[in-house]
Amino acid sequence: MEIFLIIFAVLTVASALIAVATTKKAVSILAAGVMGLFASIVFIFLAAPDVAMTEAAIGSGLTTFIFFFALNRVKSDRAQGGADD
Amino acid sequence: MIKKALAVLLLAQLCTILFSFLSVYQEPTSLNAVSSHYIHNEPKELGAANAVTAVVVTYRGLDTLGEVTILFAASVVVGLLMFLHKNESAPRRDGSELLKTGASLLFPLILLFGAYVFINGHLSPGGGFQGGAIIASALMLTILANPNRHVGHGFFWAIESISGFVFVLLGIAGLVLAGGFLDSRVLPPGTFGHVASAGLIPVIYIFVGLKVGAELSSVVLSLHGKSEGGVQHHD
Amino acid sequence: MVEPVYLIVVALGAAFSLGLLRKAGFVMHHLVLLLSLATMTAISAQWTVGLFTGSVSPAAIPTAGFSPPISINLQMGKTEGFLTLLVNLSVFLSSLFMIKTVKRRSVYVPMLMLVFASGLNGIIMTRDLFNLFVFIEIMSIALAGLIVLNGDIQQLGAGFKYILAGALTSGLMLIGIIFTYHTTGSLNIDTIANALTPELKAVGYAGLFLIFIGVLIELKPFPVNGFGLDVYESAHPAVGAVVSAGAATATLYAFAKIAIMSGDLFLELSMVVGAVTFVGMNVVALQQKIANRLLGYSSLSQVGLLVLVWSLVKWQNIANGDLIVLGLLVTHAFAKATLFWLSGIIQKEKIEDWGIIKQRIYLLFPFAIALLALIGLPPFPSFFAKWELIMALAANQSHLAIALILGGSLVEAVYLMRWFGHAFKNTAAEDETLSVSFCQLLPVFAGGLLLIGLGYPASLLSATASPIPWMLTAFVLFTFAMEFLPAKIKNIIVMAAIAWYGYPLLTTIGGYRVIFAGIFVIGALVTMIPGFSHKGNRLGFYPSLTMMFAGLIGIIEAKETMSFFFYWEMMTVGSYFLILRGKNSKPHALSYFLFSLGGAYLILAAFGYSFGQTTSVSLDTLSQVASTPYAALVMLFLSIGFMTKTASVGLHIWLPGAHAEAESDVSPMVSGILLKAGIFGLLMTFIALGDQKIGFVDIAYVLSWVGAISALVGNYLAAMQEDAKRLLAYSSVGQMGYALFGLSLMSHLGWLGALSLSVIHFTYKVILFLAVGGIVYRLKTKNMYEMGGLIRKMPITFFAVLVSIIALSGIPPLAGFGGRWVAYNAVIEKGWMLQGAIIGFSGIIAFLYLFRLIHTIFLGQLKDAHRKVKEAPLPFLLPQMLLIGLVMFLSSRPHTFLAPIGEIVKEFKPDGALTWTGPLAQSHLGYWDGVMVMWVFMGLFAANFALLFIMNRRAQPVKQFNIVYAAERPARPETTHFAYNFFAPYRRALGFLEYPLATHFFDGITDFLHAAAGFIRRLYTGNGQTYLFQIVAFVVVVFLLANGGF
Amino acid sequence: MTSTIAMTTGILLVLIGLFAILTQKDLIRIIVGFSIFDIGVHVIMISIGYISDATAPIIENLSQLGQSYVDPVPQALVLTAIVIGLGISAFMLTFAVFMFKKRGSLDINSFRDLKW
Repeated sequence: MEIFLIIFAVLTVASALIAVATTKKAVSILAAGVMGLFASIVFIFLAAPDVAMTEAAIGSGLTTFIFFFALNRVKSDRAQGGADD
Repeated sequence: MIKKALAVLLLAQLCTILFSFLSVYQEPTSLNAVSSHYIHNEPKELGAANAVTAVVVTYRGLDTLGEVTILFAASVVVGLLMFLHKNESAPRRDGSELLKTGASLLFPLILLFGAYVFINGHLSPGGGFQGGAIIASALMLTILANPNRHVGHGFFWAIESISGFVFVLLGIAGLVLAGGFLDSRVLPPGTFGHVASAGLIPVIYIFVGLKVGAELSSVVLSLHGKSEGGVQHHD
Repeated sequence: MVEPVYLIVVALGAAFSLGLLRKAGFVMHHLVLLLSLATMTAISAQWTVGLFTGSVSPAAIPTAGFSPPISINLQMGKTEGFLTLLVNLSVFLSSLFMIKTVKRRSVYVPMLMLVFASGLNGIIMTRDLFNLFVFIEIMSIALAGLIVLNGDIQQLGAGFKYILAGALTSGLMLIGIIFTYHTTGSLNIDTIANALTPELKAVGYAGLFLIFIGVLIELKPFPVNGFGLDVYESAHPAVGAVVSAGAATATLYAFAKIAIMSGDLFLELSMVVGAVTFVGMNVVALQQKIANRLLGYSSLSQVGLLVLVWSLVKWQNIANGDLIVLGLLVTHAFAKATLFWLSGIIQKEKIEDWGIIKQRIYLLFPFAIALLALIGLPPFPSFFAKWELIMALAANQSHLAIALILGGSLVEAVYLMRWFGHAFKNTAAEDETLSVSFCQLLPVFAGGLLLIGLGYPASLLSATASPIPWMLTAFVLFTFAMEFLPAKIKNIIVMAAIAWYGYPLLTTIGGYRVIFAGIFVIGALVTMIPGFSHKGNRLGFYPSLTMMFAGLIGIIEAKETMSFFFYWEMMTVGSYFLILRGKNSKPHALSYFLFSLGGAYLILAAFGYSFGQTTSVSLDTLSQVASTPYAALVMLFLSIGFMTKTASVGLHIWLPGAHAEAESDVSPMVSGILLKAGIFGLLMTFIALGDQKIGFVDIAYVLSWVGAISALVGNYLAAMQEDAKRLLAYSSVGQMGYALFGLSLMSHLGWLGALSLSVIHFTYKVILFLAVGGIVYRLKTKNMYEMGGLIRKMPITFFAVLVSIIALSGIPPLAGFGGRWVAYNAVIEKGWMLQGAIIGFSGIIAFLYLFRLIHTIFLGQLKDAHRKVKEAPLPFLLPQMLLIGLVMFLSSRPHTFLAPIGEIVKEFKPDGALTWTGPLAQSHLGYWDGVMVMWVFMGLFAANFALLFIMNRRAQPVKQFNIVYAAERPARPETTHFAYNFFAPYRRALGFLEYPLATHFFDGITDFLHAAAGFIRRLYTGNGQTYLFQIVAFVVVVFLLANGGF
Repeated sequence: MTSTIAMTTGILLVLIGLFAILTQKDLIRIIVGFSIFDIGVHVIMISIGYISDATAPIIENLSQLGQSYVDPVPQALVLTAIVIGLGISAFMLTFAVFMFKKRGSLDINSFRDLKW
């Protein structure tokens, strides 16, 4: 049992490290989202299905989407010539 | 580089604070008085199978009210910023035909799933937050598929406001008809394990779910930039 | 009683329902907003009144029908009721204030305001740790939204930094909360507090620490508060007001809850952090020129003070500690809110540009009220709170705390009053207009009135406070109400009031007080006569004047230390405003205010130590201190405190400017009358405490040197002035030096000399300032080299000056000689020959400036420009004539006032009294008959005059001629005037006296503080990430500090 | 043991997140740092409530009350905290987007309009 927990814990930390270390913003956001998923598996190990579900749906899913929306907006603004003042 | 070194140094110190707790940490072998009350008395008191839900909706209902308020405030601020910078959004490329069709097929299904999750919140894992998030995801899918489609922001505002207001009213009902603000024992606990049980808990959770879903959706819409939020407001 | 939970329910219900009313329009939005806030204010007011009157008892409100710790509970006690009332009222007023400005923000602003208000109420009422966290988050998010009302980059940046900092600290707090939950098994604050055994405190330390530091950072302690400062600077001023009055108040209470919950674990730590914040922010604020950021610095420093004071009173178990904190808190909240609202009306970024406030002159009243309340002057609640605090701290011998609190608030006064000076004296550009609406005025005046109105209940709640003679204060307030009347009528009313109040006082009050009461009351009446020469309604003059005289009369009447201090401060404030009215008096009025405030704080500390030693607040029992270890300290503090008023050398640098630049009829008041308050205080001190020693040093002996040097330096500098009023001002420094010297002799004759000098100085200094005032009134210049030959144009003034300089110089036959004779006797008797010699020598120097006064102004050639000058106006001449009559009377019958004064002094110093036989006074060194001397001198004078007249019978007046420059006009024409730099030769001998040692000393302190401010404020780089760095570093450093990790 | 592993994971995530917050220049990446930090905090919180060999606090039927459950309180708190975290993330991202609109840059060093 614990070995699986350790594996997922390591995976969580690893994806967090990737999110911090990568040079690409999109990869970073994606890695953070994946980290959320791994974390929700850790939550299941900790007998917290409610939290796991919430983390997967909100912490990982929705947050990642919102990040991408924001990133897209910035990109499209940049394409248009950026700042307006 | 100096900055990073300094950050590592500081975090090492912070680490010692956190580990100073971990070093004396002993995993509890039994529940403490408060949580054992939640586990052992809650089924009789409130009748919700999911103790977490009982805690979230009733025992710590004020936290939940506060939490939806935070989301509400966040969506208001996002709306305010959009309003201040209206007419500044750019047209976007349409999604592929396949995505569009898929999304329009999936949309009602996901909505249904979301509703299921928050209606069953008192029985199984899940509840208002998760259901709300699922609803918001459904919306996001349609946006992804049709970036230029007009989505009525006002609709979400209305749902958000009504469900928030009902949430508060249900709280007052607890105050007037039962023991205190947000007391779910306005309705009888019912048969343990059934959908229509646990007093007001499912009712409250439905509105929490609606509210969270609407708030998240309106944040998503605003960030997407096609909200037309400002245009709809008169001034 | 309405359930307190409705405070949250109403706000949230309204906020949610506004979403449905989005299209209902601006009026509807604001109607909902204001009605909900008004309802909330009413609910909390109902509870506050009920709880304070005792008609209801504190309520614990469980939610969800379960008792804590099972469910979250709220609490409504006195503190909660009062604080919710405070925050709801301030949010209500701010919302009112914003109405016009947020018209174009749709429904968002009302929604955010309501959410914000619900957060504040929740923070105050909740007793659950996690719930507290949730409400803090609500407040932060709503606030971050309110910051960006304009959506410009500054606001976005500020809001972003604020949220970054908030997210970081709330994460740390969450970890702390869960650790604490693990340790104690509960989230309920009261349950945790009860459960925390010493062992659990050790085990759960990290958790408790993280919660504590999280809330502490929410309070924005120095130096991790850059993000908070940006909020204050960039946000809409009405938002600034709710941050300062609402958010700070609620967060402070959250902090208090956490600190109580943790037992005594963090009290020392919060004391240190509070003290550092209070002092640090005040110092940094010195360099700040931007109004809103200045308010931010001031707000954060006040929050630091509150943290410091709260932890101090808990740490020392001070009985009414909560009331002290509440007094400071409520003052800060309303004063700061008022200032922010004002800043919203003024809309000027730089404090130098605030002169525009004069376009709506009435706005100066709330402005002044707010500033004075922040400094802690009477009659505001902060005054009583500060008094109580210092009494308690002194009783507990917390010297460092006293020094920090008083020193810090002195620094605060520097920038606040400098700001007022700018607003009062600077002129705005012609083309700018100040528009103001009713919705903006209402909050501003409500704030001002609340501050005044809360003073009275605060005084009742104060434990060591004595009943204050409120009659005087009430009259001061009344003068504000009659501001619309013409100046002449107000003059009559105030004079009548002083006469009506003063006459019975003079007849009933006994002892040495009657001498000063006489100077103050008669002086007030005499010096107010010139006021009749003013046209218009002289806005602001009469409230200030009444404040000063009410203060002077109040200190005479005071029976307890508190009422003495109350009126002492009132006098300072009134005289500050009077002096500030002068044309060029901005910097001088400020330095006057600061020196006076510094002196007052020393007096306050001395009273505190005296209370601590004797547990008595009566002025009569001040003498009991003499037998305690604190005798010397109390005497030293009181002496220095009062010497700031008498402007003894070293503390004199404020005087020349303040007295010289004041208006013509104000100078005689502040010079002839106000200075005597210092003498009164010194006498009171010496009577109570006698002489004391610090180590081997005799305080009185040191003071005698200070007095002697004051006399020398004052007189010398007077002789070197070109400005007639400055000359007179420096002369006062010298004269007060004599008086101080006389008092420090601690003998019958010394005191007799000092007291008689005080009386006579009053007469001639008032005459001289009025005479010079009349001349300045006519000539529009104060420079003596621009005068000359005025004897024919202004003969009455000439006569007045002649008489008074004879009286001043202490030569026979006029009254000054009597004092001098007594003084020489006293010196010889005491044997302090060296100081005595200096005093004698400075008497000779006095001739220099007196000669100059009469010679340069009245003799010599009349200037062309002055050929049509008329005699000074009657309102100026009349009081001079009255006083000349007094001088002549006192001179011809000196025993009529010396003998009674002698009797008074005998009560305290019976040895060495003079024996009077009719007009003949006898000391053991010799005798003196004033009447005889007078007659002899009259005879000699008449004989000489006759001789001169006969010899000069044939003399002819020389015709005047124009001085024509042969070549180019000199760059500085005054240098060619014979009277310019008249005593240049003496400079070679005595020039060292001009070295501005004291000025350099105080300038040095000022420069140091400003330089420190310039250096420290570089911490605030404006970079959000740097601020995050600082926060983490702060957490780590404080943790190490608390655990001796260094 | 389980809770120790989880707590260590949480603390590591907190530190990694903080490191990102303190060293990244890009606003969006700083916000990513905050998400990591948040999740770390949540993991720590849940691991505090864990009891070995206990099951999730969902009572299938009333006869099972005798068995051992994990503490539902931290889970309830984390549910709330996750949603708050999402709100704050969305909030910060919106600010970042508009700050970019105004300044044309996402570098945190370029937003120093207010200082001293």
